[in-house]
Order: sequence, then structure tokens, then C-alpha cells
Amino acid sequence: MDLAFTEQQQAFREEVRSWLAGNVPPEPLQSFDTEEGFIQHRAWEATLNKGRWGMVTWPQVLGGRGCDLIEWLIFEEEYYKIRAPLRVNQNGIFLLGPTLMEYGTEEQKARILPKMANGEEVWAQAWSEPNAGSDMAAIRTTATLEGDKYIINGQKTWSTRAVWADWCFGMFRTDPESERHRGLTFILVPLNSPGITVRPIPQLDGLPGFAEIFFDNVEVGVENRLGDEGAGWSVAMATAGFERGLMLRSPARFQETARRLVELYSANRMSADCDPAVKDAVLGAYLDAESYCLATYQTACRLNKGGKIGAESSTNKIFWSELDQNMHATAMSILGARAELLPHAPDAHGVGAWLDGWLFSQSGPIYAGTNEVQRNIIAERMLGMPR
Amino acid sequence: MDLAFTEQQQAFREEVRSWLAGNVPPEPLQSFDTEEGFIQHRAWEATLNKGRWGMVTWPQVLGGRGCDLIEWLIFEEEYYKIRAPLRVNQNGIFLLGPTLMEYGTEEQKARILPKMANGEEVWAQAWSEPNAGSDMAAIRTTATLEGDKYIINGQKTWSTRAVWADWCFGMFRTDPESERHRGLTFILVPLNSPGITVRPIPQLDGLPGFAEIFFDNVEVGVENRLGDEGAGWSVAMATAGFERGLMLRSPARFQETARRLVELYSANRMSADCDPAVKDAVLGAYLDAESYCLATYQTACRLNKGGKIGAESSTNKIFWSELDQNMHATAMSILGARAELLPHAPDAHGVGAWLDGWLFSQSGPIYAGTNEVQRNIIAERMLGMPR
Amino acid sequence: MDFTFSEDQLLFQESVRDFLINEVTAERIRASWETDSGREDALWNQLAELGLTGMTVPEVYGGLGMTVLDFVLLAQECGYVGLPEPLVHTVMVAVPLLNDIGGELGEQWLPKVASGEAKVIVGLEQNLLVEDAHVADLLLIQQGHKLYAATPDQVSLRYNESVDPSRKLFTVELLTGATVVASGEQAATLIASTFNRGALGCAAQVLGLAQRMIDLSVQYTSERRQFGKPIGSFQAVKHHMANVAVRLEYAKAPTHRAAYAVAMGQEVAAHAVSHAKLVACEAANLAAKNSVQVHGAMGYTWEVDLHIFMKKAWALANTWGDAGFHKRRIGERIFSTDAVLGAGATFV
Amino acid sequence: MDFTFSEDQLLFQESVRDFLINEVTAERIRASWETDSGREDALWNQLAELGLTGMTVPEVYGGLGMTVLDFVLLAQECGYVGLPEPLVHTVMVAVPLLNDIGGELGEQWLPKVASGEAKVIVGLEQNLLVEDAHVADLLLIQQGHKLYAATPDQVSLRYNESVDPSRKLFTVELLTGATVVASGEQAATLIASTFNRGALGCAAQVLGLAQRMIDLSVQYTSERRQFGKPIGSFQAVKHHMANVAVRLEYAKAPTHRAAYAVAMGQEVAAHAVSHAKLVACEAANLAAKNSVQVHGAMGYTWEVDLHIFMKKAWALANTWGDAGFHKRRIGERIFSTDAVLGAGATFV
Repeated sequence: MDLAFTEQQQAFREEVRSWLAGNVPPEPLQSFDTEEGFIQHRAWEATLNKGRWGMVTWPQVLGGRGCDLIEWLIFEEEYYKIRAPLRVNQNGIFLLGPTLMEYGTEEQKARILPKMANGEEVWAQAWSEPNAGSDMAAIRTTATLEGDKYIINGQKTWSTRAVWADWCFGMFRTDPESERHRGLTFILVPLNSPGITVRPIPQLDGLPGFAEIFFDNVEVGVENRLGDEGAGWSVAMATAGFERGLMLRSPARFQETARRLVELYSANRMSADCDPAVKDAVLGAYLDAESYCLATYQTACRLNKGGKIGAESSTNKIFWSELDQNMHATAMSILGARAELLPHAPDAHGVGAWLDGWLFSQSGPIYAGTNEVQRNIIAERMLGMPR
Repeated sequence: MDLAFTEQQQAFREEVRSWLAGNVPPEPLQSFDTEEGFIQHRAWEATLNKGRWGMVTWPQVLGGRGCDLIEWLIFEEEYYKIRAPLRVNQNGIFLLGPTLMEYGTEEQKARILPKMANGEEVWAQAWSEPNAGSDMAAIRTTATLEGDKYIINGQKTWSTRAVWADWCFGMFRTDPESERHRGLTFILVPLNSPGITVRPIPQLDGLPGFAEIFFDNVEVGVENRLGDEGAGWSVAMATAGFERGLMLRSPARFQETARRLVELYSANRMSADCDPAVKDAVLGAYLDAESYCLATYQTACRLNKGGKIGAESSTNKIFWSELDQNMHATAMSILGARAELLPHAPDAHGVGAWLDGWLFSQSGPIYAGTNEVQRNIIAERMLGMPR
Repeated sequence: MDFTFSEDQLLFQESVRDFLINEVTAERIRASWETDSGREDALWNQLAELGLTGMTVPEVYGGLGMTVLDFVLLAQECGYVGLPEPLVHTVMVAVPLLNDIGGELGEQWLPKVASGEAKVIVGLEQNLLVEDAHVADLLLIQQGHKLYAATPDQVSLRYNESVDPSRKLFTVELLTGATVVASGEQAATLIASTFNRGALGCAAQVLGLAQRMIDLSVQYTSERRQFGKPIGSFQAVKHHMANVAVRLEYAKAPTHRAAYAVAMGQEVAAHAVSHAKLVACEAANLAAKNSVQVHGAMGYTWEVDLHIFMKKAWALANTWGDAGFHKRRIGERIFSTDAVLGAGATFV
Repeated sequence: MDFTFSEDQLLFQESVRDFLINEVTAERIRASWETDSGREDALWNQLAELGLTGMTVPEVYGGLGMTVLDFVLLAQECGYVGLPEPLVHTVMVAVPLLNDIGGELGEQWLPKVASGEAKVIVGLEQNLLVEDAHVADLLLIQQGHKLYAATPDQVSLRYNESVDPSRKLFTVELLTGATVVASGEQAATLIASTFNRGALGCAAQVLGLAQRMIDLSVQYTSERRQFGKPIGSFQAVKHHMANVAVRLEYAKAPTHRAAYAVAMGQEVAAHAVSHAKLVACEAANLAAKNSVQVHGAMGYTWEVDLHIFMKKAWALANTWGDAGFHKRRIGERIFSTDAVLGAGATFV
């Protein structure tokens, strides 16, 4: 065990820090759930890509830096510390990208990855369906192979980024006789295909963070199938795998929230201390964010040395999502009467982005498999309790 | 609405208070889970009965005072305030007694109630069986009618007070073909009957607070059947009914614990405030104990005016048992390093009865139907959620 | 000792509930979000016709001459439907304050409130902002140790947008012409009792909001199917809702007791109100958290009605005193050396 | 950056785990409760033969010359079986203190500790009582700003019974003959570092205790049937245990990091230890609560093994600094004006 960063790692951190300092936009971008904000964020992806910082864990030939997980964590720390923009193409670069590298053909990689990397093509996910939320095996949207085309019919929902994205990826039922996990195929679909209707779903803040996608005889060339026909489930599981998931829930994000919470508490200590639960929650938030960081580093180091992720990784989702919700709830308590105000309200002194974060944190325990489903998984697969 | 006590109620309170002040033993009795303590508590029951304070809600002809629920609550307040001894015969006087008055024959009432009232006969309950814990309908111990006798075979468990009690009551399966709630009969059994073996079960504090009862061809005269053959379930439900349950979980008990907790906190404020969660928990305990009192009075007043208990009464068990556990956990936190010490330890300054209470509070969320079962009941019967 | 509501009170609650459920639908609330004021004269007039705006207005001024205790069950029903109109404020906050100020001001305005002609809105410093100042015909505004009366032309308003689109919040700046209606001791007393009534109104409303969130969740989870059955049949979902039901059940009696204490002017009123506000808001916050969870992604959307009630519950938790404020008040009482606590001390 | 244990460390853990599970059974612990001392020379000698008592004793004195970091995984295993013998205390608390004191005292006692001939027990004022003082051959006792060494004839012990029958607690009064081994600055430094190692030992042990309670609960609920199926198949029971697993999983890395910080003498050690102790004890307390709940009435009995581990977890939560003590230390650091927090600040 050696918990010091190597000189190389420190140099990497310096390099990240200095590039970000010179390139991160001085003012926060608008939300990428608005059209203007989406354009701003797309441009930021291009900037990142130009500096070869778009996806540091990608191989060098694809514009990445072939970083290992520790370097990734360092990159994220610097990225969150300077409050660089959120990643509008996260579905593409973090989830689909690595899956493509593993399952894609050379043609697919060449065609898709460069445009993904520079933000020219932004990706939406299309996992859920109206009757397949946490129960993904209940997917019913069909893709019927006719010649060299799939004809897609059905409906996806809760499709993040779909309102302004260029492509989506998801699983479709290619074997109409099949049930549950079998007979599903992973297909990439251009969102401007004829027959596609995207209906934005306004979320709690009123902005269309996700959408329904209706497929009415949508034709998709077979070259957009990822992996084998009927192998969709295993491709999708790889996409959802831990190491990639890690990139979406970097400890840095929660540590920065915890740091801001400590600051908020300290700045409002007189009133905040009227409710002793607040101080306790702030302490707990700080500790949990640190625990999350430490556990992530421990896992990353184990993986770097060839270790495998075990069933204990299923605890991850519950831990960070509850932490995030608790931290924002605590901030709301500290803000008191100001908590309900939108950031632009003239008397919303110092409320910052807490309300937005609070609304967003509500989705943590729900998406990517509700925490109830996660608890079942932990109990059954990690602890071995009876089904 | 009128939240003042009437003059009559105030006079009643004075009468209770003055009698208790003159009769409550100056030193706490030993635990009734010890033989000596059991004898002490039996004597206390006789004292109470002599003063006609044994069971104030019983009719006057049976040595009670025909009190209504408000007077009962007043009695309890004074009883807990002066720290009068726990009621060793609570299974008899609070649970079986009222059931006997409703379902018993005149002969049974005359034979049983006076000896119950003066502590001459102490009662144990015999509900659970090894495979019928929270699932009472799974009872398998049989009672076979032969002539004017039931022959009982099987085993009961978690029988509170059974180690030194004189009688037990419970449900037995009289129809061997029956299933679940049907075919059960409510029978009273002398614990000195031939064929009975009582095996004490030491609980967390090492004392035998409950026992297993083994029945090996135990003969019980048919005159000890309560209610009709096969009607055991409905008799038992009456026994477990809310109004009687109320008498076992009087708000006064929890309010006094909350008061002692406030005192403990105030006496240890310097160290206790190092953990801000403690003060918050003390505030919460006080408020919850008050809420429990207020809600109980509200319900009692409604019942006094002829109202009916609704499904909302199923929230009661969860509320008080979690409150009790939380209050004792908080006391343990305040006591810190002293928390683990038994009261007689020479350096256990001021730990009082908190450790005993903490151990005892662990059983609250379990007995009389686990809180998980209670939550199912609330969801299904009170909220109408699907089974 | 009679801790029950009268038959009349319960019947009134029932008829108001029926009215509100029929009239104040989620659709109507959403429609109000599209309007400038967010308020609807037609609805206000209906409430006045039912006698509701004048419930606490003395009979001589055309009101029903009732107390906040008579209104507390109705305030719960206002919460249940998420009523955007300032009815709870009018009945529990503004009218009793006007009653207490009395004199010409009362004579002039109380009849108009009872008839629905005028709205009176109170702004205390303890609250950062004043809700519904934009529809007020008369404003009663605290500044330091004084209470001012002002008509709309005597104030300048600055709008602040809330996460709850139904809430219209303003900072109120007094211009020339506003008149002092109370100062010194008198103002302090009025401010204190007004504040307690406002907090009580919050407590009662969030009880209704919590119940509404439970009802919406039970309905949704009974219909929504996953893994081959209604999700409401899963124990985890049931227990989320049962936990809310428990907390809510035990928040009711403290709220009713606080209403009694306020109506009777008992010394314990401030304490009772803080107790009620804390436990009611805690129940409502848990209702929001668990409801959004059992709704899954649907609960995160604008189109499902849950958020109408959830956001109002969040907002009310931090207005008329947040948890810190009310915990401090409770603490000051119970940790004082002469505190009388424990069994038998509740109804002193 | 390498946050992993070496192959050797993991293999050692495995072999010690096997040994402890085979030897330190619940039956053996229960048997120890029936003895006067509650301790067993035979078992202690076995531990010495495995090299465990001398793990942190320098090689020149017959030990293995390892650090507390090498031992932290083993301390978890000691917790897992609820080992009554003072092994964790010896390796993590007493021997490093003897090492630091050094001189003749070290020369005299360290070889005996390594060989299992002698037990050395440390008593700090931060702990109310001294565990295992009755089996000590040498006591190192803090009094004010001084550290004393005393042999059993130089102390008077007063026994205090704990809820955990495995814990033997004493007040230690120094009689004539005890000698000062450190004072002033030096003593303060020794006391501070000794305390941190004690707290770290607690954290590691409760991780093991929590895991044991989970394992017992999973086994019990897989076998126990109610309503026609194993109770472990009910979602409510599963979720109780899953919640423990989550908290436990995230308490491990902080404990390992604390061991590293202590072993390396990092400035952050005290902070890291407080972090570890808090989250580990929180996980263990939750494990106790949820385990007793899913065991139903069985968990409330003396005959089911759960209470062996539950009571030890309760006790350890309040020894070597209770939650208040460690929260205060965390707070002093993170609420100071020059605190460096947030992303990238963890490994500074």
C-alpha cells in the first residue's frame, strides 16, 4: 500500500489543471436541457476534444490518452474543482464509446467514434419503455430484420438528452417469440430517421431533460447493429458495467458538493445551528463523500492490478445517490426560506445551484434501476439471500 | 373541543396520586424475571387490589372503579410519574381479564377474576409456537376433546412470565383438519398440570423473561375453554384489540422516558453536545412522546363518545416501539463509555436503568407482530395497497 | 377533556372538502400557472360565497365569527388540493390580526374580506418574502418594531420566483403614505401571535399535502405494473408508504392541539405551534421523498401531478419558521431548568 | 498510488481467519464466560505461536517487526469471531507504545510479549476503564500528564461488569512502586498516538463484527420460515440487510486508509482514525439493529449467538472515543477556516 501519488501522476494532474485553467469558460454555460445550452455544451466537447481531454481513458489513436483509472480520477478531480461544464455527450463517450470499442466493427468505430469524440454527434440512451422501467427485460419495442434493414416499431421513454441529440442507442426485441432477456438486439438509431417522433418530457425543473421516442416503421441499416443479433442483453450489461458507471459518478462530484455544503454551513452557522441535525448532516456528508472517494480509489487500484469487480459494486449506486440527496436536503435546510427560490430571483442571495441540484438529486435513487431493485440485487447476489 | 380536565378528573388524579404516594415501595423492586422479584411484584398486585387500584377500568363489582379511558390515562400518568412497579400480571389483568368479561361464563368469571385481581394467580400468555411467530395462524399445538377434557400436545414459545406464573392462556388447534385461522380454540391452562414442562429462555439480559412450554398429554377440563370451540381466533383478536393494547403502552411510560432523557442530556450537556445528533434526537424524542400522548388522548376521547377505532390504529405499534428504541439509543450515546456498564458496576455513576431499558427496547419492534408485519397491515388495510 | 371536533365542524370539513376536490383540480392549478397573477377572482368569489373568507370575521362585519380551531380541518383540506388562493392566510393570519388591531381599520376592511371584495395580506420580517402581495388590497407589513398598513399604491413589489409555480413571492418596500397601525409592546404581541397563526396554517396545510401525496402514490403504485405485478404489491413500496402513514398519523393531534391553544390564547400556544409545525413538516417531507421514489421516473416529471404538492410541501417547510427556528423554540422550553415535562404535563 | 494490500498480507489474513474461525467458536466464548478471568492461556499461547502477539514487536526482540497496517485486516478477523483475548490491544496499542518508550522497559517486556509469556495492557484516561487489566503482567497507565509502568502488585483493580460478558473492565488505582516512564510533551505525544491506535483497533474490529452479524442474519433468515417461505425472501428483510451491507462496504476503505496513515505517522492520522471509527461503528450499530430485527424474538435471546457480537459492537462504539469525541475532531478540522476540502484533497 502506498497512498502517495507518483511523480508522473502529479505531473498529469498539473497538466490537466493548467489546460483547464486556460480553457474552461469563465461563466457557467446554460443548462444543456435548453437549446442554447445544448449548443454551448456541444462546443465545449469540441474544445475538450481538440485539447485531447475529451475522454482521457480512450486510446491515443482515438484522441484519448490511454489513461488508467487513477489518472481518470485525477482528471475528474481537477475537472470538478474548476467547475468545468457537465458532459452533454456522457451517454456517448462514457457508455456507448467503450462498448463500441469492445463490440463494434472497425467500420463502426471509424464511422462513429470520431464524431462522438468531438461532439459533432451527441448520443441519447434509449433503454426504458413505458412498461420496462427498472425491469429492462420487459422491453417490447420490436426491430424486424428485412433485407439489410431493421424496421423498428414501438416506444422508448426516459431517454436522456434525446430532445436535441443526434443518435440514440438501445435494445430492441428482434425475436418476437422471445421472452425476457433473450431475443434482444443492441441497435444504434439516427434520431432524424423518418418515422421517429421525439416528445420532450419536462422534468421537475420544467426543462426537457428526457423524452419519449416513438418509432413508426423506422428503417435502420443493419450496419448499425452493435454485437450479434439476439446478444443485446450482454452488450447492454457491458455498457452498464461498473467501470464505466464509475465515470458517471466520479467521487469528485460528490466531494465538491460536500465542500460547498461545508462552506454554506460555515457561512450560515448562526441560523444553521438552531437545528442541530444540520451540523450532524454536514459532518456526515463530508465523511460519506470521503468514504466514497477512498472506496473508489481502493477499487480502482485493485482493478489496475488486474483485480475483478465483485458483487459488492452493487452497493455503489445506493451510496452515492442517497449521499447526493442528503447533501442537497441539508443545503435546503440551511437556506431556509431562501431554499425555494430560483437562482435568478432578485432576493435569492447566495442560493447558488442548490435548488437545481436538489431537484436533480431526486432522480439519483430512481434511474439506472431504482434503489429498491439495487437492494434486492445486493441481498440476493452479494449476500446470497433466498429469492 | 375542550382540553382541560374536569374537576372530577382532577379530583381523581389527586386521589390516585395520594394513594400511590402512601403505598408505592420506596425502593424499586427487583426484576420480576427473578424469583424474588416475582414474589415482590405479586405482593404489590395484592396491595394495589386492596386499594381498589389494581385495574381501575374493571367494573366496581370486580374490585375495579369502572373508569373510562381518560381516567385510565390519568391513572397511568400518576403511576409512571411516581415510578410504581411494573405490572407482573399484565397478561392477566389487561389482556385476559377484559376478554373473560366479554366471552367468559359466570362460573369462569367468578372462579378466575378475583384471584387474578389480587395477584394470587399470575397469568402467562402462550400465543407463539416455534413455527408461528408473527404468523399466528400457523399454530399446530393440538387440543383434543375427550369427554369433558382437552388433551393438549405440542409446544408454545416466547411465553412471557411463564417461568413463575400460575396459568397460561392461548390458542390451540381443536380441529386437526383445519387450516390457518379456523379450527382454533381459546383455552386456559394451569401451569402446574401434569405433562407440562416449562423451559426458561434467557433473554438479552440473561434473565428468563419468557419460556417455552411443552405440553405432553396435558389434561384440561372443558370448563377452561373461553368462548366456543373453534372460535379461538375471534376471541384472541378481541384480546389483542386496540383498547386493551393501549393499556400496555400507555403514553405515560414513554413521556417519562423522554423526561428522563432530557434530564440525562441536560446533566451531560458538555460532552453530549460534541455529537450534534444527540440534541436533535432528544428534541425529537420529547416531541414524539408528546405526539403519542396527544394522539392517544384524541383517540380515547373519540372512543369515549362512541367512536370506533379505525385502521389507523395499526400505526400505533410502530410509533411507540421505534420511539422507545430511539430514546434508549440516544441515552446510550449520552452515557458514552459508561453505557455498557451494568447498574451495579462500581463506576457506573448515574447510568440508572438505561441499559436494561435499551435491551428491553429491542423487543418492541418484534413482539406482538413484527413492525414489518405491521407495515404490511398499514399498507394493505389502512392505505388499500394491493396484496 | 374532550379532544374531538364537533359534528358541525366535521360536517363543514366534509362539505368544504367536496367543494375543493371538485373545483380545485390539478388542471385548474396548472392553468393558473399560465396566468400573470396565478390567482382567480372567480374561485375567490366562490370561497367567499361559502363563507370561507369570512370565517374568522366577526358576525357584525358579515363573517361567521369563528376561530382558527374551527378552521384547522379546512386548512388541511386546502393543503390537500394545493389551493393557490390565500384562503388559509386570510382566515388564520390576516383577519385575526385585523380583529386584534380593530378600530377603523377593522371596520373598514373586515366586511370586505368577508364578502370577498378585498384581500388583506400580512408580511412579517421572520418570513423573507410576502406571498400574494400582488393581489392584496391592503397590506399589513412589519418593519422592525412597527406594523404598517398600506394600500397597493403605497408599496413597491419585487417578484421572486419559487420552485412551486403556485407561490407568488414578493419583497415589499413601503412607499410614502403607509401608516403605522401598531408599535412597541402592542406590535410585538401582535407580531408574535400572527406569526404563530401563520405557522399553524402551514402545519395544517402540509398535513393535507402529505395525505394527498400518499393518495397519489397509492393510486399510482396500484396501477403501475413491473415484474408482472402492481408495484404497490412489493413490500419495499408498501413500507415506504406505511412509514409516511405512521408519521402523518401522529402529526395530526399536535396540530389540532396547537389550533386549540392558539384559539384559546393559551400560554403554551407558541410551543404547541412549533411542535405541530415540526412534526407536520417532517411527515410531509417524508411523504415527498417516499412518494417521488415510488413514482419512479414518473415522479420526476412535470406532467405527473405529484410535484404540485411536493414542491408546496418543500416550500412550506421553510416558511413561517424553518425547522431550526421551531426546534430552538422547543429547546428553549424543554431545556430550561424550570421545565415541567413528562407524564401528566401535556395539558397544563 | 496503490491502495491495495499485498499478496502476503492477504494470505496472512486468510490463514488467521481460518485459525480463528476454527478455534474461537461461539461455544468457546460462552465457556470463557463461565471462568473467573474470561481469558484462556491456551488460546493466548496458540496466538503467540502463530507470531500474532509479536507482530509489531521488532525482530530483534523475537517479533515480526510489522506495522499496524499489516495487522488491520487481522483485527477485522478478530472482530469477526469476537475474540475475547487482548490481541488487538497488544499488537496495535501496547507494543507500539512500548516500542516508542523503548529503553530498558522495551528490552525487558517486548520479547516476553512476542513469546506470549507476558501481556501488557495500556490504560488511558480517555477510556473510563481498562479492559483486561486483570490479566496484565505489565500495566502502562496514564495519570494526568504522565505515563506510569506498574506490575500487578503495584495496582489495585476494581471490577466493572459490562453488558458484554466477554469484556472485563477495571478501574486501576496505582499503588506505591509504579514508575513514571514518560511525562510532559513526550507523554502527551505518546498518549495521543496510542489513543489513535486504540480507536483504529476498534474500527477494524467492528467491521468484522458487522460482517459476522450480517452472516448470522443471512443464515438465520434463509432457514427460518414464516408465511410459507424463508423470511429472508421477504423484501423488507432483504432490504434491512442490504442497507447494512452498503454502510459496511463504505466503512472499509476509510479504516484501511487510517491504518496506513497511522503506520506512516502521517499528520492526517488522527483525522483518518476518527473518520474510520465513526463510519465503522455506525455500520456496526446498524448491523446490530437490523440483525436483531430480522432474527425476530430469537435475536432477543441469550442462546442465539447474535448477542455475542451485537453487545461487543455496542460497547466498542463508545470506547476509545465515542461518536461525540470523534465528530468533534472531524468538525475541528473541516470547519476551520484554513481547511482544504473537496476533490483532490483526500490524499494530501
